[in-house]
Amino acid sequence: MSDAAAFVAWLGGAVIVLADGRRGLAAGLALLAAAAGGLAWSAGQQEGAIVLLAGGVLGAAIRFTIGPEGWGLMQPGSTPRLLLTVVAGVIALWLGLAATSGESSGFRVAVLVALPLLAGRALQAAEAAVLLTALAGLALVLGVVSTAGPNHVGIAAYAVAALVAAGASAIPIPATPRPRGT
Amino acid sequence: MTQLLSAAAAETLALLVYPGLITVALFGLVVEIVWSAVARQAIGRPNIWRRRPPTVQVIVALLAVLAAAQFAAPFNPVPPADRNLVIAAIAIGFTAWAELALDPELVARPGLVLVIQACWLLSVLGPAIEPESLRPQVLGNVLVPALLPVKVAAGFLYLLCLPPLMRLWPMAPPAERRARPRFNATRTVLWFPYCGLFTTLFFPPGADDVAGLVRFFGITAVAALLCVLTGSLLARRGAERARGLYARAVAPYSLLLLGLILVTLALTR
Amino acid sequence: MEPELAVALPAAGAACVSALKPRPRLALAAGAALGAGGLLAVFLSRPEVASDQLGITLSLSPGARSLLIVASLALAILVALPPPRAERASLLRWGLGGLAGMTAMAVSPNLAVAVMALLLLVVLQAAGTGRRAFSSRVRAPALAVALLTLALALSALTGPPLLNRLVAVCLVAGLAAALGVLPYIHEFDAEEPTATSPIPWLAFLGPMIAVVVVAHADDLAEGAEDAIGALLIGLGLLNIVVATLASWRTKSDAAAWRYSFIADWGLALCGFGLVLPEGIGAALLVLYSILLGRLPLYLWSRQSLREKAQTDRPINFIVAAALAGSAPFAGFPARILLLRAATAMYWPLALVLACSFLLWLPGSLRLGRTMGVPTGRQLVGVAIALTISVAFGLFPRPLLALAGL
Amino acid sequence: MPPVALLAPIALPIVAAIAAAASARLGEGIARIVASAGAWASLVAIAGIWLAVRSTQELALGPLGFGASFDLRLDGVGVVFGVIALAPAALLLTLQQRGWQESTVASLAIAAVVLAIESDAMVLTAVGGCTAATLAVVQFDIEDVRAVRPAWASVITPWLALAWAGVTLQIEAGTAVYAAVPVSALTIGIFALIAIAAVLGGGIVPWRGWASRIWTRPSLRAAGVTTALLLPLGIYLLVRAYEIGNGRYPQSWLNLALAAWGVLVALAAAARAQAAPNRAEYLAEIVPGLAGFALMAVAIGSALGLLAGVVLLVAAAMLTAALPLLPDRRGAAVLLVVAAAAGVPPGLAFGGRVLGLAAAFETGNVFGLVAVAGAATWLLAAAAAARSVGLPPGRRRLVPAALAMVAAVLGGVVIASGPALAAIATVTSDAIAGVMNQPGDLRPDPLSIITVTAVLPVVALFGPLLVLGGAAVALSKPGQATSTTESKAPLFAVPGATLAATALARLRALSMPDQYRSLFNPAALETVAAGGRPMLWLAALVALIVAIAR
Repeated sequence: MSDAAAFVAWLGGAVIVLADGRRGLAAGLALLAAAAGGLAWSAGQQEGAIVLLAGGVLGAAIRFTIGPEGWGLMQPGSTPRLLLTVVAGVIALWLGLAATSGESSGFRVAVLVALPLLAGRALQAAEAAVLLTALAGLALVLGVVSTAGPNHVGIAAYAVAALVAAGASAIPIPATPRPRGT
Repeated sequence: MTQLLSAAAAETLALLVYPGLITVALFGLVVEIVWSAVARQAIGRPNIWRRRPPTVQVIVALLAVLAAAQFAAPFNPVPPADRNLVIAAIAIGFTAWAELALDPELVARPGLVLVIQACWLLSVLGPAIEPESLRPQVLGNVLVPALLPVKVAAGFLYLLCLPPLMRLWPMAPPAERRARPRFNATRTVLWFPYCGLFTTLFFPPGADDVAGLVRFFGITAVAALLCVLTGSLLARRGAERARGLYARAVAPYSLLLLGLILVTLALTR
Repeated sequence: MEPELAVALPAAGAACVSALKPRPRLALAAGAALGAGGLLAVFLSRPEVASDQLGITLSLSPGARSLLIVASLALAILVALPPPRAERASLLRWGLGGLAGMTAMAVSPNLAVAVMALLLLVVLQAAGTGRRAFSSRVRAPALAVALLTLALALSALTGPPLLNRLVAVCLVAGLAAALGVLPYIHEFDAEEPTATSPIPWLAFLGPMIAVVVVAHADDLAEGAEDAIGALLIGLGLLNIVVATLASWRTKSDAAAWRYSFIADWGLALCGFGLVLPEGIGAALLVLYSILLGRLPLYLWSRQSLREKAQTDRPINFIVAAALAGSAPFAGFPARILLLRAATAMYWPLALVLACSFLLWLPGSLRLGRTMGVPTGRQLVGVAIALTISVAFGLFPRPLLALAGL
Repeated sequence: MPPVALLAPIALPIVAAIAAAASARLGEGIARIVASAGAWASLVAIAGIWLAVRSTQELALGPLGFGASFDLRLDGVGVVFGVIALAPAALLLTLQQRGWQESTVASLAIAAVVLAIESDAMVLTAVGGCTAATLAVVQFDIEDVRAVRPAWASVITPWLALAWAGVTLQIEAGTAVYAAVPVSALTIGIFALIAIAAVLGGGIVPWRGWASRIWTRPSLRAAGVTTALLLPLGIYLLVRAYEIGNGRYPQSWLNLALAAWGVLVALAAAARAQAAPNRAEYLAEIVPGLAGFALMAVAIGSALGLLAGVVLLVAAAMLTAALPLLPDRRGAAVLLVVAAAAGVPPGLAFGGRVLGLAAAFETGNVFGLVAVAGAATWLLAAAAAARSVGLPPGRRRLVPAALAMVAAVLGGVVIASGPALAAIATVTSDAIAGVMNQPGDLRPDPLSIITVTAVLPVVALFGPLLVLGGAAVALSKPGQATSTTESKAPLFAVPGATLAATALARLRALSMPDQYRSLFNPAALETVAAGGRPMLWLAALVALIVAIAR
């Protein structure tokens, strides 16, 4: 299950990277939520999985209503982003399967692919909705990561991650700033 | 208290009478007259009894007697342990600058005088480095073979420096407009300090008897006459030659003496 | 229950102030009361006591507790003596929100939850209206969250020794990105309101982020502690040199103030990098002086910065001395502790630090002049800040004892 | 006397400063009176505490939190240096008109210096010294922000060095308490830091540093107080170093190097003085010259040298108080102060220099050469002093006749104090014995100063000389004052001075060639570094990874 979740995580991340419209962003976030839930479930955290999925889906639903119109997938000029998704996927596969061990292989690949994609999107994007979606995605990944490590705190961490993911999608997009000098 | 009073009385006697003020004045008067004869300058009439002496002469005289009180002269009432070479050297050194401060128009080429004074100071204090003592009579007594080269070289440098320091060189001060310089009262009080210090530093002190006294004043007088002789030679050679001698010969020679002192230090350690 | 209240009460206070915006006095009173409650809860949350009311164990470390108390004190001073043209309610709202986030980070049982709180703070600050583009306000903090998350992820994996060093790099780079120090300096607009500018990351939230990240660093990067120390010291020196020079030479006075915060952070990073207690103490003293000295002075200088006023009054020179970390102000004992830790570890580093301390002087003189001629509340505020700085400059022991040092 | 009384000398000036600031509304005069009262009270407190017990008093108030404890200790050395620093500062605070802000800051500086002197450990001394230095800079800027003042870095650096020395001692010896540091802990490195703090903190440098330049300011209020406070503090550190080293420095060549440095400082000051274009420029070199001699004497490493250093510091303190009170016009006050500084017999400066040179000769070896150089420097300083009498004033400051009289009295006192040398030696003998473990080269005597090889009958010789000199000068006829409208030519040109000036000018004129400007454009670099560019961030991340992976 974790391997499938890893693929879904890459897919969700890739969609967030490639989408400029609210529908595409919402879809990407939903996919990421599903992957996060799957990873949590495979780690034996069923309640956590449900909470993460709920938070992510709620965030995706909110994003579906806020942001630029349409899907905005693969807009002209998005070739570098497409390359990023492929390269990130390949590198994550190599790192997750060949260079590291510990936890499940799905967890390793999913985290190592989702983080660069979301971080890259956050660094590259100019649109607030896209940035907030990337942040929401990061919250979900954080939720997944919080189960690993020495002293994880169970469902509470998932709940906080879910809240942050939903909250990040829910905050109103601030008005575009005045141009400088006025 | 008695000790203080007796010591103060001895110092006062040394300052005012012997080897202080009166000795300084008498010796200086004699030598200055000799110099006047040699240099064919007008002796004039230093009628010091009729008017108050100028401050500059008073201060120079005070410095001179302070220096003279430190000499290893026979019958000097100042106890040998109480005499100090630095006091003597600095007091004499100050005399030139007292003139510059109070009567600047009487000082010729102060820059060159400063250089010569530095050379003179090296000749005075240089021999005191190795013996590690500032008692003039101790330095006069030094006859250790290892230290003699420095002592002899320093003595020669001392004599070389005397004429300019005594203003016996042919450099006319700014205010001197007369062709024949007149009797110089300030210089009169400097003859004994400069020449007496030479005797004190470079000759073993004599005993407190007449022979010692004669010996001390004899050597001092010879030093003064040597100075007069050098001064007259310089006068004949002219100002340019004199300046060249002191700028190009005496200064390097003093560096040589410095090197000699360093070598002696290294050898005796 | 205290840690939960320490988070909840300031958060509720911030919410109250926002909700009661039409009635500023009531908003102020409610916010102040809830904030005071939060501070009381922080006081009562003794380090040795952990709370498990929500199924999650919360506790405050001594260092974080002392920082929260100092930050609350700084906020109280600023709200009591607000800078010209600043609304008390707005200051209180942002301050309490920040305090709630800081407390949440401080009480978090692990770094993941702390980073979630950080992410929440990023989102909340981004929600404000600033002059910079939304993306430029969010980018660097988002990178910080991503890097810290990556550090958490990598620490959960096993692999070659390089993996631990990568964790160290991600932690330090994430911390630098969150703070906005070199090489991750946030974009800065002199005209932007302070709350939505990079200043809160440097001067209010940053200290807590640093304390929390450094506290968890050793667990996460086991075996790479030396790498963390080296990275912190390296970045610290880089920030000291570049930021002090920039604070002196940059064109804009407001930017000069921002660089001066970064320069102080250079000292703090060096202190954290020198893992000895003296180094940590030095870093904490620097952070206290940022919170109680540099931040309030910056806010009180904003008006004269707008008016481009440059004065050479005594108060300007005394402020300059305080900003330069000269004795008897709080920066000096911090520098002494730093010298001591560096000497104990590697004396050439102490030499470099001692020389670098002089770089504060020209920039501080410039910043002191930008204070203008403080009058009224501003003058009282400056006097209080200087008095506190002198008090802790001569006798920092109570603060260090509060931090368990 | 309860130990808590040790707080009084520090607290009184602080209270005075607060009172002066509070009384600002009542007028500048009130603030000045309050501040000067605080300074005098501090001085009286130090003297009173010492006279009451005549032994070291200690007060431990516990750790401060940065490795230093608030532990105070007043011993003989502390008393001597406290009095030397406070007396001129208090006098100037009393006599000079100054605003309430200056009075307040000066009082705080006095408190800081007393703290530095009373501190029983090095780190707290560094805190006090750094505070005093900072307040000195503030004073200068309050007085006249456009006039030349010490570079802040130059007055802070020494105290950072001292703090570093202190923390190093704490690490290596477990303590930085002067009286408790093991002798072996005073390594060459630590001593070098202390020496740097001493020479830079006191402004005892051969180049034209702040200690000389501040005297050329249009107003001399801050200059007087700052010099009075910081110069003794610098020398004080070297004396404490003897206490740490049980009467010795780690290596004897360090004594020699410091003594040579002192002579170099005095020589450079004298060289600048003999070329001064006006009297103000000459007067600016008086204190640095004396400081150089004091450093030479203290560094020799014998009790006699230490006594000479203290005597020279006393002379420097009195002249520091006199210099700001001097009028422009040539007169008795100027002549007396200049003569006193030049070291005419039988003055304090004369006696101090004679003792210093005697100490160097008695120490022997290469120190003798240092002594010869010192004597030559002394004569050069005398020549410069003589030349200065005819120089134009160089500044236009109105000084009340009463203050000029005070300056004249101070100059006269310095000249007439020669016979008091034995008394000074007796008073300071305990202090010197407290830090030097071989005081055998100086035996206390009420009438003379008895050294290893000689006796200086200060009362018997200088007393009659003073009486005779005074009477003779009074009866003499003053010469005509020479014209001072045009400056006199320097006695000599300092070798290499022109070359150094040209090199410095060229260095200052250095700029990046235009064609390379684009390579190093700070503004452009700032734009790149602070522009929030993600690519730069990623590059930095890669660089960090590469750096840490190696």
